[in-house]
Amino acid sequence: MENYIWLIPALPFLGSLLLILFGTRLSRTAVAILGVGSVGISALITILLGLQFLSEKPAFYHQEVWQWFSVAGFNPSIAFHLDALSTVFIFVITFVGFLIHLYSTAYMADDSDFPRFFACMNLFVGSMLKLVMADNLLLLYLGWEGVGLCSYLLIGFWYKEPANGYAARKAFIITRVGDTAMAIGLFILFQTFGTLNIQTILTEAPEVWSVGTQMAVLVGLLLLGGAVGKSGQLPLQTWLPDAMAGPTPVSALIHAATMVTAGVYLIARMYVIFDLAPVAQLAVAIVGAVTLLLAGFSALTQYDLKRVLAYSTISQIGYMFLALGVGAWSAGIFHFMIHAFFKALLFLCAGAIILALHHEQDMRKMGGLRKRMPVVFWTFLIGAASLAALPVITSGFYSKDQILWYTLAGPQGSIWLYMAGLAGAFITSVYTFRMVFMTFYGEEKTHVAHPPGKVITIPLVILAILSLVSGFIELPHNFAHVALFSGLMAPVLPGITANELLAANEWMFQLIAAVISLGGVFVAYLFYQKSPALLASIENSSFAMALHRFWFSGWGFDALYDNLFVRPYVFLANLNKRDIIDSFYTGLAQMAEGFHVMFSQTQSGVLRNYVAGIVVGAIMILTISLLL
Amino acid sequence: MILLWMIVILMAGGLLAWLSKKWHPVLPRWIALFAVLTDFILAVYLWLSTPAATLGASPWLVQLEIPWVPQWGVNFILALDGLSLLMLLLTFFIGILAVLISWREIKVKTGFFHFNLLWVLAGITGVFLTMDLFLFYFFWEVMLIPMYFLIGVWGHANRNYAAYKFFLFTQASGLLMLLAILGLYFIHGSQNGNYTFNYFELLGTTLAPEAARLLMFGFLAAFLVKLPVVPFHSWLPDAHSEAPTAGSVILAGLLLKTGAYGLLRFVLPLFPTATVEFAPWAMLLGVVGIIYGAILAYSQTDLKRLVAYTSVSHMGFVILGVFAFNEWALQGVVMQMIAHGLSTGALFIIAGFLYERLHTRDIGQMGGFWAKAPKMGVIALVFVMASLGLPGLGNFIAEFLTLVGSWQANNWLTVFATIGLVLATAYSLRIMQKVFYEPAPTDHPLADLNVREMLIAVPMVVLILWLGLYPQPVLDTATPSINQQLQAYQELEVKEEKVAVVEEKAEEQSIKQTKRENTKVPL
Amino acid sequence: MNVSTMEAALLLAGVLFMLGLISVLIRRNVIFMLISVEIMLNAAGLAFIVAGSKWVQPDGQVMFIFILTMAAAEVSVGLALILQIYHQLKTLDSDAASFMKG
Amino acid sequence: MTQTDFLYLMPLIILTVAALVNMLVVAAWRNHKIIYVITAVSFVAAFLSLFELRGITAYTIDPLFVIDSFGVFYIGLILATSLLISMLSYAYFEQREEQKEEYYILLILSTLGACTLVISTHFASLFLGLEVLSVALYSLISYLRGREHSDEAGVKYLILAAFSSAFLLFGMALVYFSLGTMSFGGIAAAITDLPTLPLLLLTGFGMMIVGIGFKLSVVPFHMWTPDVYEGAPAPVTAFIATVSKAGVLGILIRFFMEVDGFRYPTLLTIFTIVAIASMIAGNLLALMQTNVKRILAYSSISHLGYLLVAFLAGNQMGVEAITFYLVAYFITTVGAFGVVAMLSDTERDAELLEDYRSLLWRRPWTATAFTAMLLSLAGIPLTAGFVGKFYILAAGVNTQQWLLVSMLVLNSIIGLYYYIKIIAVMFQQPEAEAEPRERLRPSIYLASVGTLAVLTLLLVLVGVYPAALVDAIQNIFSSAPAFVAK
Repeated sequence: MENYIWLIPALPFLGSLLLILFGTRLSRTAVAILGVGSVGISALITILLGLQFLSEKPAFYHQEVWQWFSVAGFNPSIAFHLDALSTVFIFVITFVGFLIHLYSTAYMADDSDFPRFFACMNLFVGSMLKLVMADNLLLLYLGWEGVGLCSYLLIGFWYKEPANGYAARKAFIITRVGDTAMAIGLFILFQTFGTLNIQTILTEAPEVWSVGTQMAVLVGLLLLGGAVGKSGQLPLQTWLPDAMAGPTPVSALIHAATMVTAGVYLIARMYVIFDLAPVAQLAVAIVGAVTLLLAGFSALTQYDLKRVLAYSTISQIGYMFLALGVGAWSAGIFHFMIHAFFKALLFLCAGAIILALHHEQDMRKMGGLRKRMPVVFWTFLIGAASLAALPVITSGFYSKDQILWYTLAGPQGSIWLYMAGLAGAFITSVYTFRMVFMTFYGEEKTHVAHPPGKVITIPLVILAILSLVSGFIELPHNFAHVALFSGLMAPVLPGITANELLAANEWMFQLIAAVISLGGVFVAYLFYQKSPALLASIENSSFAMALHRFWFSGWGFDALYDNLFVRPYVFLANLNKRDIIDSFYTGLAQMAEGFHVMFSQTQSGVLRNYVAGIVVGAIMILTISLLL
Repeated sequence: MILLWMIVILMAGGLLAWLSKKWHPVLPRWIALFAVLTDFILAVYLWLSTPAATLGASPWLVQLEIPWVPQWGVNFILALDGLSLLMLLLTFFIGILAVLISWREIKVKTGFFHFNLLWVLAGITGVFLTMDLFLFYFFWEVMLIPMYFLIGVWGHANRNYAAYKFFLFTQASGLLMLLAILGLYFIHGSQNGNYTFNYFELLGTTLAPEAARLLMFGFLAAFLVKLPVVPFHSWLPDAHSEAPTAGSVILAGLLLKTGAYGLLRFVLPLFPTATVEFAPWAMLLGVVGIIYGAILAYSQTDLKRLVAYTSVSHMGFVILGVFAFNEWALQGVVMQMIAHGLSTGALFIIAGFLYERLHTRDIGQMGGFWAKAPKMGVIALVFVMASLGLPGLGNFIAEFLTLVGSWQANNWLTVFATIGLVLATAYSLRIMQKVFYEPAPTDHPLADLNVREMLIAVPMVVLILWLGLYPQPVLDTATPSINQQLQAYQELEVKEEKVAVVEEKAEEQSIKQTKRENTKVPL
Repeated sequence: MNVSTMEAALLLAGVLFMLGLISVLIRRNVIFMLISVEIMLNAAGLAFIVAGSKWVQPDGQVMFIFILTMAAAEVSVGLALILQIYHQLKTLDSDAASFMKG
Repeated sequence: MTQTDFLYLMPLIILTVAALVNMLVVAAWRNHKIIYVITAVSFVAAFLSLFELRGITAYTIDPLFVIDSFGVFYIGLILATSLLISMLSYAYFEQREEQKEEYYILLILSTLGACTLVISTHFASLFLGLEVLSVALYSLISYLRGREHSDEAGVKYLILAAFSSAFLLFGMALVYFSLGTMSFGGIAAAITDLPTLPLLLLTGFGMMIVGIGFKLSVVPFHMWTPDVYEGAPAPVTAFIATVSKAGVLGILIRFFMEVDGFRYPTLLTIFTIVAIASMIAGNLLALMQTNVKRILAYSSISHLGYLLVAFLAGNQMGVEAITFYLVAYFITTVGAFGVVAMLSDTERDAELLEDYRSLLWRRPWTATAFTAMLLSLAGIPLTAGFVGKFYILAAGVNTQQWLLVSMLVLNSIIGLYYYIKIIAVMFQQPEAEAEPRERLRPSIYLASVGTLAVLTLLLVLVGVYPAALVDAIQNIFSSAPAFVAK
């Protein structure tokens, strides 16, 4: 089986290539079969491979397809390295990807650019797989930029609207800023280790760098730079809410489940560097904590269904960063997986709603959909519960609780980070259920045109089940103590031990988390269902309005960057449109012309002047010859 | 001899194309196509018949030497190594494209047009092949005049101005190089009485630091203007935007590369110490070029001018890499020369396609073409992505290698150069946005690419992908010549190291030397 | 003649030369310009004679005869040209004949 | 005079006889064609007679002449150029109203003067040669009486030439006065012993420079050039630009080499200033000029400046460079004026830039030839002009005259602009189909077209394969030891 590893990314690439070349000439069914099928077979291979992996329990599978290039000892390959970490990722990518592809065949059915959509989606899946399977950082970088490209293409999928194009470019450029940092990190790594092979770096790094070495910190921070760009974390988070301009399946696949977690993958993959650079790791934790709060507040204020989900994604990835930052590697990855399920589910539900409401995304114009779309309601509710981490029954509870727990009890934990996490959990359940109440309860404001069909609901149901049950593979110590996931991760990522003093009272903290989450639901119920007037009275105060505006605009980051970077750059560029340096050369030319005019005055045509010229010359020559 | 034939075929083909206009108006095109194709096949044959492994010891594959003006020590020396071979392949490939894209675009004086086209190519071929400095200057200038005509006769509205500017800039800088060549000639001659322009012999000239510096600046003048490096770039946007498509493609794809080639071939090995001294400044110029070009590109509204400024930006990488003096950077530079030749050439070709259909280059007049011409859109997308350095395409390998190399030489400048990649994203995406996505203010009918145009575009896409995914054949071909150019620097380094560890290694060396002497005996 | 007379004679030639030169400069009438040039030529001739007599050689006088011949030829062509100009412009003012310039 | 003297002076004698024969024929039977043939034949004969003198060592005809390989080469150059010019003249004069026959007599006489100049070793012969050249030129310049500016040009040239001759003569007189000899050898011998040059002698040299400078049309004695070039008939302009300058330059080189003037920094300074001023003024004056003949006039001023750079190198390589450059420059200039002559019509010469608009479309071959000539003037490879300029630069770099060399480079760039301007005008696409101008029978142009073709081919040949010419020139100087730097 491991000889077929290369097929996993190759199939989506092949599908994409075929769709690019022949897409316009194929029927819709053929396109759908090609697009969904390629990812489906990939998913199948992944599952088989995963089963083999679980039964054989090798350290990793490795396959080199070909040597990419080789220059003076720099020989990156197109080679795949499959260990537990990447297996989890490729499972999520192919499986969730397959469901979303399936869903898309219905969602995009009426779009005239059907083949293009699937070409881009397949390309994305291929690139994303390459990213997580790469055995060296350069190949990872290839996937990294490749998913960026697909993200750009899909955000701007409906290109005729200039705003979509703007959002697409914003996404690409801002992530590129992060990529630049990462590229510099790669330069340093290459300079230090003479290779970009991940495993080599991971084994050699502790020998070359001692803990806290400046270089290690620098590399850690630069990699973090790449990660925050891709994962929509502070300070490069501004592109993600705008990225919702793309079709909803795109948001589900790229901007919720997979691509945006590439940063998490990168940090987890390079954990040795961060182990060697505590400062960088702390920075990861702080970025995560701050981001999850800021994004949570912003999510509270949004009206656009997808934007709420977008901010929520930023916030949840913040949790993952927080986990990585405190050294709870496995917990971070676990949350990634769970999050992929429930966030994809939420987005797909949102997509179903949007489709049913003629592309209406404003929650204020929704309501009462519970009866109209029961399947969507129930699945959405499950997803929301998981996101809000309702205790015991949802998988979100287990993953988030694990993070919160290690944030406090882990060796690098801190009370401040824990408080931030708790606050975030509260806000999360508030905005989640705000969403639920606004959309599904109350009176019906927009008529549902056509309820979603089977192709749409089947993925929803599958994802809903996953959102409920997948948490059970990793249960807390005091709660049946299942550690399948962290056991799987153990060979790849270091484990974490909780503070023994606190560990005794773990149940107390679980209770706090449960209460917080339920409290959030209650608050949402209070404001949005029971007595909206209460909310209105608070909202009408001028301070609250200002705060609302501030949060609504994503804490003013867009305006800040606009004024700080974009406007000056565009201004400068337009100012110098005609190239100031050029005027230097035109000046030279004009000077020569001026001299010409001056000189041609002497050619007056008058004979006497010519005589005078000769006389002057004679005098000059005689003077020189007499003086020298 | 095959080298001479390459040049002769082009020149003779040019004359024939000119004359054949009288017999049949289409004949010049076919003759030109045939001539370039023949050369391309010859070059490919040379490439395939010399596998990388045999390149080992001496980088030179083929050499030809005929006395020309023996009184001055001028010889007609043509020599081919991996670097030249790659450049030739690029030249003839782009040459074929240039003939093909002119098929419909050029309507007047087709005979003379193809004469000029082929002679430009011949001049460029000569530049890439000759190893005699006199001859080098000769070809250097020979390629300019036909180019001048290409711009001046078949260019767009403001062609005269652009043609003048191009000609004056390049000539002025070329003359400075001539001075430097002469200076080198006399210094070398006065040292050992052997007055010659032979590159191989001049390589061994020992120069006083002051003289080396001056002579290096002479050479640099020509190459930096041609490359071009800010602040000597101002001829480029005019020339590129006013030239006919074939002219722009040749300018961007080949002429700029002669500057880079000159840096590699002449400046590096001839003046090893002076270049090391100048390296930080040169790299600074490169970075300034990367960023300045990118900013200017962003603000342009004329599509061809925009692409022209991207060239300024991309060529910044070349000088950055050249002056990093290591194999990574130089391989990057070679890759950049090829990849940029293809990608920017392709962008100009697309601009040409659009101009043919719309008769405007103003991107304000364009928009929404994806719906009308999806094939063109996809191809444009590929090359826009190449121009912003997307991995998987040739430009990425080039830029990454260059940056990896330059990082070893200078961290801060590399950081700024890397930031240039972000700016590249900004201007590149602007092209896609304005031309293919955003709806246009006025609606034009627009035909998608026809078979001939696809025949031009598809090979370029394939090539740029190939370069991005499996560049090894190219890198292997270039390696021996790059090591040759770097030899002087490695010796310098070795010298420095030797000073440090001279005592420890004294014994070892003496053993090595005796070994060397032993090997010498049979010779 | 002793040396000082030689130099005085040379000085005379020089003065003559200068006079001719100045009058070429200040005269506008073409004929007068031609005459002034002739004066300069004759000054040169005089200088030759002085030099010849200084070195007691016939060469100076030979040169003088050459100069005379040449001057005659020149004047003849010159007068013909001046006649032409007068026909065309109805004036002998040299400043008038300044159509070509720039 | 002995019989051998006659043999050595054969070219001069042939020219003299030809002039006389022409006069007699004109008196008897005016016929353009016959005179033309006699002239051409006499040039060819004179040229062929030089082959007898190949590879001779210097033969002195005391005290006036010395016939050495240098002189022979220059005479050959002059004769060849005159022949080419006379070839171009036929069609040009055929369409004029004036009597054409005397033109050829004057042409022969002028050529004779120039030939005399280059073999002179004495002030007397110098003066004679110069004046024969000049007086014939006065008439040649204003030969087309009917044309507007011909007599203005003539009178300007006459007054100024006589004026500068006066300087030359007075300078000679002063030199003679101070040294007591007028032969170059004598002068050289007399001044080698002097530690410093006496004042009178320096003044004399200075005044001679004025005279020579005028003929060479270097700044500040250049002002007549554009007016005379414009006013004179195109073939005569070609003659002034080439033959008359070759003669004067030849004598200048001979004189300087003989007395080794390069020892005196004063003289070098003067020539350096003159050279730089000529380059700059010539090019700047031409920059925006719209009259092609005036452009060529100004360009000739700057080219003389370039030549002086090689001259100032003051060694054998410099003189070789000058000689090579002269050959290249003559081919080019005669070609350029040949084109002008070809395009001229009965009324006026084709001198305005307008006349050349879209020439490529009307007369592609002529345009191509003219383009080649202009590129050669600009010093672009594949043409003789490039090799010439290269030679000069090499001479300059060799002697490390960085100031001059950098001025040369700077000016070459300025110069490019106006050469290219003409080319650009010729290559412009025509707006409307131009009416063809009335022309004579094609057969009349046969000589002109042939000459132009030959010149263009020569231009390219020398540009591509200069080795033969270089070899020839180097041979001259290896067999003339006087010219090896002292």
